Amino acid sequence: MLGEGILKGLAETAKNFAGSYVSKERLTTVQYPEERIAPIEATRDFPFLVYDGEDWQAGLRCVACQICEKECPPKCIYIEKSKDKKPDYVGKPQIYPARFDIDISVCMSCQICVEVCPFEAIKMDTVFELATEDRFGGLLLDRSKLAKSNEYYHTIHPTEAAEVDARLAEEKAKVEAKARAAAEAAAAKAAAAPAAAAGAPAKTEPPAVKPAGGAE
Amino acid sequence: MTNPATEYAVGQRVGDARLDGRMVVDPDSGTDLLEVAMGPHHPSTHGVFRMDVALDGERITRLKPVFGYLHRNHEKLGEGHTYLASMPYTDRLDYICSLTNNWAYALAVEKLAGQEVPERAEYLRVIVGELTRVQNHALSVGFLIQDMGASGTPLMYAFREREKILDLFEALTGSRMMCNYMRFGGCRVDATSEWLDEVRKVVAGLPQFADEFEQLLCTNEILMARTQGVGVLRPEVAVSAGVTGPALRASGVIYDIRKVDRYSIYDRFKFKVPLGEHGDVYDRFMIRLLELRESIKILEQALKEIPGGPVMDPKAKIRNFRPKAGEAYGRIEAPKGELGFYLISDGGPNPYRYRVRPPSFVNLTILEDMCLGHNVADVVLILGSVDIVLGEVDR
Amino acid sequence: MLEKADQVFVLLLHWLVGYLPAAWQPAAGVLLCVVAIIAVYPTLFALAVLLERKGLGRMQNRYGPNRVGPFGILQPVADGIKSLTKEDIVPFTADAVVHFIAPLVLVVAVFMGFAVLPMGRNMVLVDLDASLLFFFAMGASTELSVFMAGWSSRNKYSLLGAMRAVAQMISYEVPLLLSTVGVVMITGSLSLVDIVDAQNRYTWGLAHWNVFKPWGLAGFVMFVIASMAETNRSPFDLPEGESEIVAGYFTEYSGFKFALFFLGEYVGMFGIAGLGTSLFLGGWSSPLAILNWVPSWIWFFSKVMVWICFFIWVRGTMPRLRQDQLMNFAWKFVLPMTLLNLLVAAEWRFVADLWLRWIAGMVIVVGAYVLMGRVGMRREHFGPRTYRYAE
Amino acid sequence: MSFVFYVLAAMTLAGALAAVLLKNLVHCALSLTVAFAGLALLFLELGAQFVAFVQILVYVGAVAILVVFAILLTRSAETPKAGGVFSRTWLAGLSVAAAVFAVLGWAVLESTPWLPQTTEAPAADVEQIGEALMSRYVLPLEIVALLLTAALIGAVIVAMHEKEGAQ
Amino acid sequence: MIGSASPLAGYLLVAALMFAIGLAGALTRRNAILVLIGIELMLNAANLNLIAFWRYGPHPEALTGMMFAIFSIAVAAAEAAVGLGLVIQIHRHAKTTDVDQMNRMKG
Amino acid sequence: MKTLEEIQAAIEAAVPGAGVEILPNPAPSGQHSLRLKPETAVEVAKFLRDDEELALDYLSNVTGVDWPDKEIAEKVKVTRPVTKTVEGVEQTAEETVEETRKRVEPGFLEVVYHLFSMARRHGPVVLRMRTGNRSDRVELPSLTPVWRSAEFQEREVFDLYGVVFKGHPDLRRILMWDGFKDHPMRRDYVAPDDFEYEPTPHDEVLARAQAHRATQQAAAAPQEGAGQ
Repeated sequence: MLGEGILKGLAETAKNFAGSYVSKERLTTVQYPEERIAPIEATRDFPFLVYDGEDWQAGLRCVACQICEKECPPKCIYIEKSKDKKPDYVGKPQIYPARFDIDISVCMSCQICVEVCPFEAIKMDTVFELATEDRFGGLLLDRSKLAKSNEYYHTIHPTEAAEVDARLAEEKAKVEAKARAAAEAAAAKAAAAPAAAAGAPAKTEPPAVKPAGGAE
Repeated sequence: MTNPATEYAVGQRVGDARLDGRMVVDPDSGTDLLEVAMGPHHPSTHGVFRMDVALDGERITRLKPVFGYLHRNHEKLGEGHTYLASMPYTDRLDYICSLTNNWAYALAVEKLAGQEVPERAEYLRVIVGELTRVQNHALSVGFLIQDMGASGTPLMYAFREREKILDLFEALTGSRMMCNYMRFGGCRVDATSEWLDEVRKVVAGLPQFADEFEQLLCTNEILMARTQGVGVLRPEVAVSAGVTGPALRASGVIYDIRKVDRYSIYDRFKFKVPLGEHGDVYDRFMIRLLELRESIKILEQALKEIPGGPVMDPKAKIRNFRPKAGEAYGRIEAPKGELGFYLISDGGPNPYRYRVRPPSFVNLTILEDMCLGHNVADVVLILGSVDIVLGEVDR
Repeated sequence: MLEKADQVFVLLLHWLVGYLPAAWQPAAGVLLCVVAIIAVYPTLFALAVLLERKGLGRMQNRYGPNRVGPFGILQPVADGIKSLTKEDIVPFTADAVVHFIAPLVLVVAVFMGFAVLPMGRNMVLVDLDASLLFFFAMGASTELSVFMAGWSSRNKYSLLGAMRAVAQMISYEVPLLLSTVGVVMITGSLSLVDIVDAQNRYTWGLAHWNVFKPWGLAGFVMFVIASMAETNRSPFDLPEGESEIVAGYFTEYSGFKFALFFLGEYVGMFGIAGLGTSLFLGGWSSPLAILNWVPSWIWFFSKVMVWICFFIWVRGTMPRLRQDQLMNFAWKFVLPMTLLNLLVAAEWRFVADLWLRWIAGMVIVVGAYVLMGRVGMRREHFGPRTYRYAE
Repeated sequence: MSFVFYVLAAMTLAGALAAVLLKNLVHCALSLTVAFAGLALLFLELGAQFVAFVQILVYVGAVAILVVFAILLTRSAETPKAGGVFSRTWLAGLSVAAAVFAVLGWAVLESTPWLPQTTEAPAADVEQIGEALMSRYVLPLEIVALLLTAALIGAVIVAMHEKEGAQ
Repeated sequence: MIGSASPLAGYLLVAALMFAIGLAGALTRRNAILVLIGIELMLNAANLNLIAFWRYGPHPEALTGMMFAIFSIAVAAAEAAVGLGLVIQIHRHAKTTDVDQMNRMKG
Repeated sequence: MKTLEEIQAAIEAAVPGAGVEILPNPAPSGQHSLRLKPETAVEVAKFLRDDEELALDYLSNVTGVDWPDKEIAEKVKVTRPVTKTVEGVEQTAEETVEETRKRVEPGFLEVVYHLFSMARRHGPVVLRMRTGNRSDRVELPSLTPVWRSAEFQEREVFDLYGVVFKGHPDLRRILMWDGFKDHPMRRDYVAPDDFEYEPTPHDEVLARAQAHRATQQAAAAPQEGAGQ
């Protein structure tokens, strides 16, 4: 009969109207600034640089190998190598980025830099409240803005960070074992040299970087 | 083939493809023609799309689609980037279904390089691909009804469901829309069992959504009057014009690449292909709803059967990926139709030629034929029922 | 006391006017009434817009506006300030004078209609002999403003919208008028005051509203349909069909002129709702005799608001019709139904037997509705379909 | 002769003048509605309430819209082409009109003393009009009804497309 | 002068003037639609006369003038509908609404 | 489905003098292609579409490929007469010398068609056509009259590569605007110097940005002078 479908539709909207007052399933809106949804662990938006220890400049894992710069699809990473070297987490002297800029107005959050990085130095952040008044400068993040502690990494991506730490520890152990073996061999041979160059940066307390936005 | 009668018969040919199937409209009916440029800033052109329309009263006598406003030379970018770096760009083709775009590209590269994909990765691909199809169909139907003037109610319901699916995508891939999830030889990350449980929960809720949607719309007299007999696309014309996806099946042609190519692991699932009879807007609308239900079935099966194991082929290379010289065309049944990637390799790190065969773009070929003789109001509907995304049309 | 509450506005008016010299009293009374109308309805308009946005939101599983003031009740104020302070843009090629006059004509014509609506016991501005006719005459003038707006904008969408609007309003004016004729026939008066008075009677405590009778019910349904079309409400909102012709005849309006159109449209809705209430829903009378203590004006306004809520509900549900379908619906369905309804009204008037006239009336109305619906759907070739699957 | 009368008369005549003098056809049509509305108000002033409302309903609500529609449907003729808006024989037309007005005006002014001077408004409520229409004037009413039907059908047929299926 | 005279004379003069304006318009304008507008004005002028005579006439209770006016309005509406229909049809045929160019009976 | 060789034979049988040759594809995909001669392409296409057994009714993909002129340096052994003076006596002897020769292999534009059959559900059959060169002999027959789906895609190839399709009903630019001159997908296309300021320009982008800024300043300077 004419009008049947219309009445059915009216019933459906009435159901939803009433339902939106009682059922959380229907009214899924989250009132953003006051309410926030629980952060999803896998979320990614823009990259940041991980550092170990307290001093971000000393602890930066990045060795300025420029692989991410080359692989970045929109070419938003800009790296300048340093002239000198500093020891990395296993104590091997490495060059470090004298300049490391990411233009997040260009970045498309594809995570390819993370995938190609052999040093676990660049990871994806979850901060999304990045509005700025300066269109160019404000969205061009330099080293100091990009550097975030490993603890921060643990708070936003705990599972992934744990895996990374395990991998790094394994690597470090391997290196240390090698060094020790070498040292022992050397000690056995010359019986002189002191053991190990293990100035390893243990997990001291770095400055707590506040997990901004979305973490609550 | 349950219904041989509706199968597109061999020998049924379109003579002069250009003229056949075109409704002849008398341009000189006495009153003056009104030339209107619908778009690029028009509420229902689904992006920056323009139709140069000549109207006799409100009847369409000529319609020329004009696009390219969003053209960013995607293919040129592809030729300038490595194989891997093009993957995130495919997300931005049909920005509603980034995962199926990933899939099509990954499939083409795998064909080019002869790579294998682990079983679990195939299952994950099917799961995310069908979730993508569900949300695309829900959304496109919502937009269609929105174009019909329904103050947004069905669209909002569609968005409500899509939200849940996008949350799943975010939990798996890290991003809601630009997923960049698949890799040549598998998927980027593995799904946890909690994620799969979440998917099961969402999938269990989908049939109820489909029921509500049907209750709200399918028998609505206004909707039926508006859509039935409007924008008829005859099967011969549809085949000749290369229309694919739900629009083709709404015209009664059995052609679903999931069934034809049996790519990935689609031969393991039991699902049916709904067919329309009239090829009008209502059929295209209904076929989407029915396909949505079939996708739910596939999802249920895939979630039940998903095996363990790795998600990446251990032999696959992420960096310095250089396939041997040669070419390949890989295609999948994307929610909007056949999405193909044609790649030519010269042995270098970048593809020598990187071509996207977007379904929306080819489906638009026939737009004028479907619209002629109809009203302005119908044009909007017909365009909505073709379901285009300008990111894909313009590339 | 209750009597006082019922007549509070009338008494207030008398009290205010009483301070003036006798010669000025009639004019001042009218002026005060006009001021009251002009104050009350825009307020109601603001309320209705908020209600619409919130109601639609809830139907669509959203919150709706909830940021300005508690529960968003100050949203209309914010909207008003916004539209007042917005730049008023007149297209370069537009006919500036006509472009300017159009919204004024609409608002004036729409407000004129309220002169004859009885909004409560003794609450009517002028009790004209032919008040129904007056209302329709004013309603007819709104078409002109719509046309002026569409034509003067020099925009093709505006022109299309205006053409659609005018065609639609003319077409639906006929069934709108005819659906009220049944009431006029039974009541024997064109005066809305008389019509409401005639309904203000009770049998077994139940009011004699026209809608409770077969001809009244049919007339009511047709009136609701035609009134939706007349006020350009969904699903008959083709003139502003935003998905097709951007915004129809007021595409090129901005700022306060746009707000005036908006106002005119909603106030027109109130007018039609008030008319329908007076004609079919007993105007200011209460549905049950025991509820007679509730002031009459509360009844009137609550009925009008319920009517508006129904419009909102429908808007939240329906897609829009197409131009030719709209016309077909008007001329091939609503018009014949209203004509048939005249027959039912005549039958009601002249058949004395209580049961017989009920049965005959219902049979004609329902039978005709079912039959015409069937025939209409078959003629337009639409209906539910079944689908086949391939493996 | 009240002040109201002068205002209304001026409005009506200005509308009428504008309707025949303006260049833009749509402006003409809109001025015509002003004239119609002024006339309706004059009717009201004369105490013919019913006729005034009918005047607005029919002329403002229908005829003016019809005119406007016709103008839009013949849109190519909306803007005057070369040759001006007035006919070649405009002088003759104008003189005929002037002559007619002279004769009418002369007749009215000459007969002023014989014209009645009654000032109390006769009552003419809707009920009386209805009764008159249904009794004394029932034949003209039926004829008008027939005429309207015929005109309706005729207008539809005239304006209809020759071809089948078009509106 | 008029003010001192009968009020009827005023109405009659207004009607006469309106009639003359309508006539002038109908006779001088080129556009067929404007010719129709002129005719409408003339009919309206007649209506004003009818109502004025009813109001000031000897037998207002007979309603004769008013009845005439009502019928006249009905007829005028019919006339407008048919006339405009004709104009549209002619425009379709001859692509003009200029009465000066409508000099042939055959399209 | 028939093998490509069988299809070739069938075409030769149906369209005499078709001159179809098979181009092998070394990739694992194994999608070898048929190269059509432009003169007979439409006829062959019609045959492919209408043949009962092939029934390639669905043209999925049309695309262009640009093969620019290649400079090939190859080492060639050349024997040439050498006049030597041996012991005061002039002798003419043949000597084989290896020398590097450069030759330019002329480039061409290629159009690739991917065909499938909806009726028989097989495919793809890949067709290719090549233009004479990349500048003036760029005409190819349009296959739009055979498969409607080629309409927009051939327009795109025309727009981006500059292949002119004879017999195309509506050959206009499709993605670029009408006033655009070049064909951006050609490999020697140089992007115009019109990019906007980027905060992180580096390497070649930086060089281009600086050049761009210099040209802009140069363009702005005389105008300012004229304005005063």
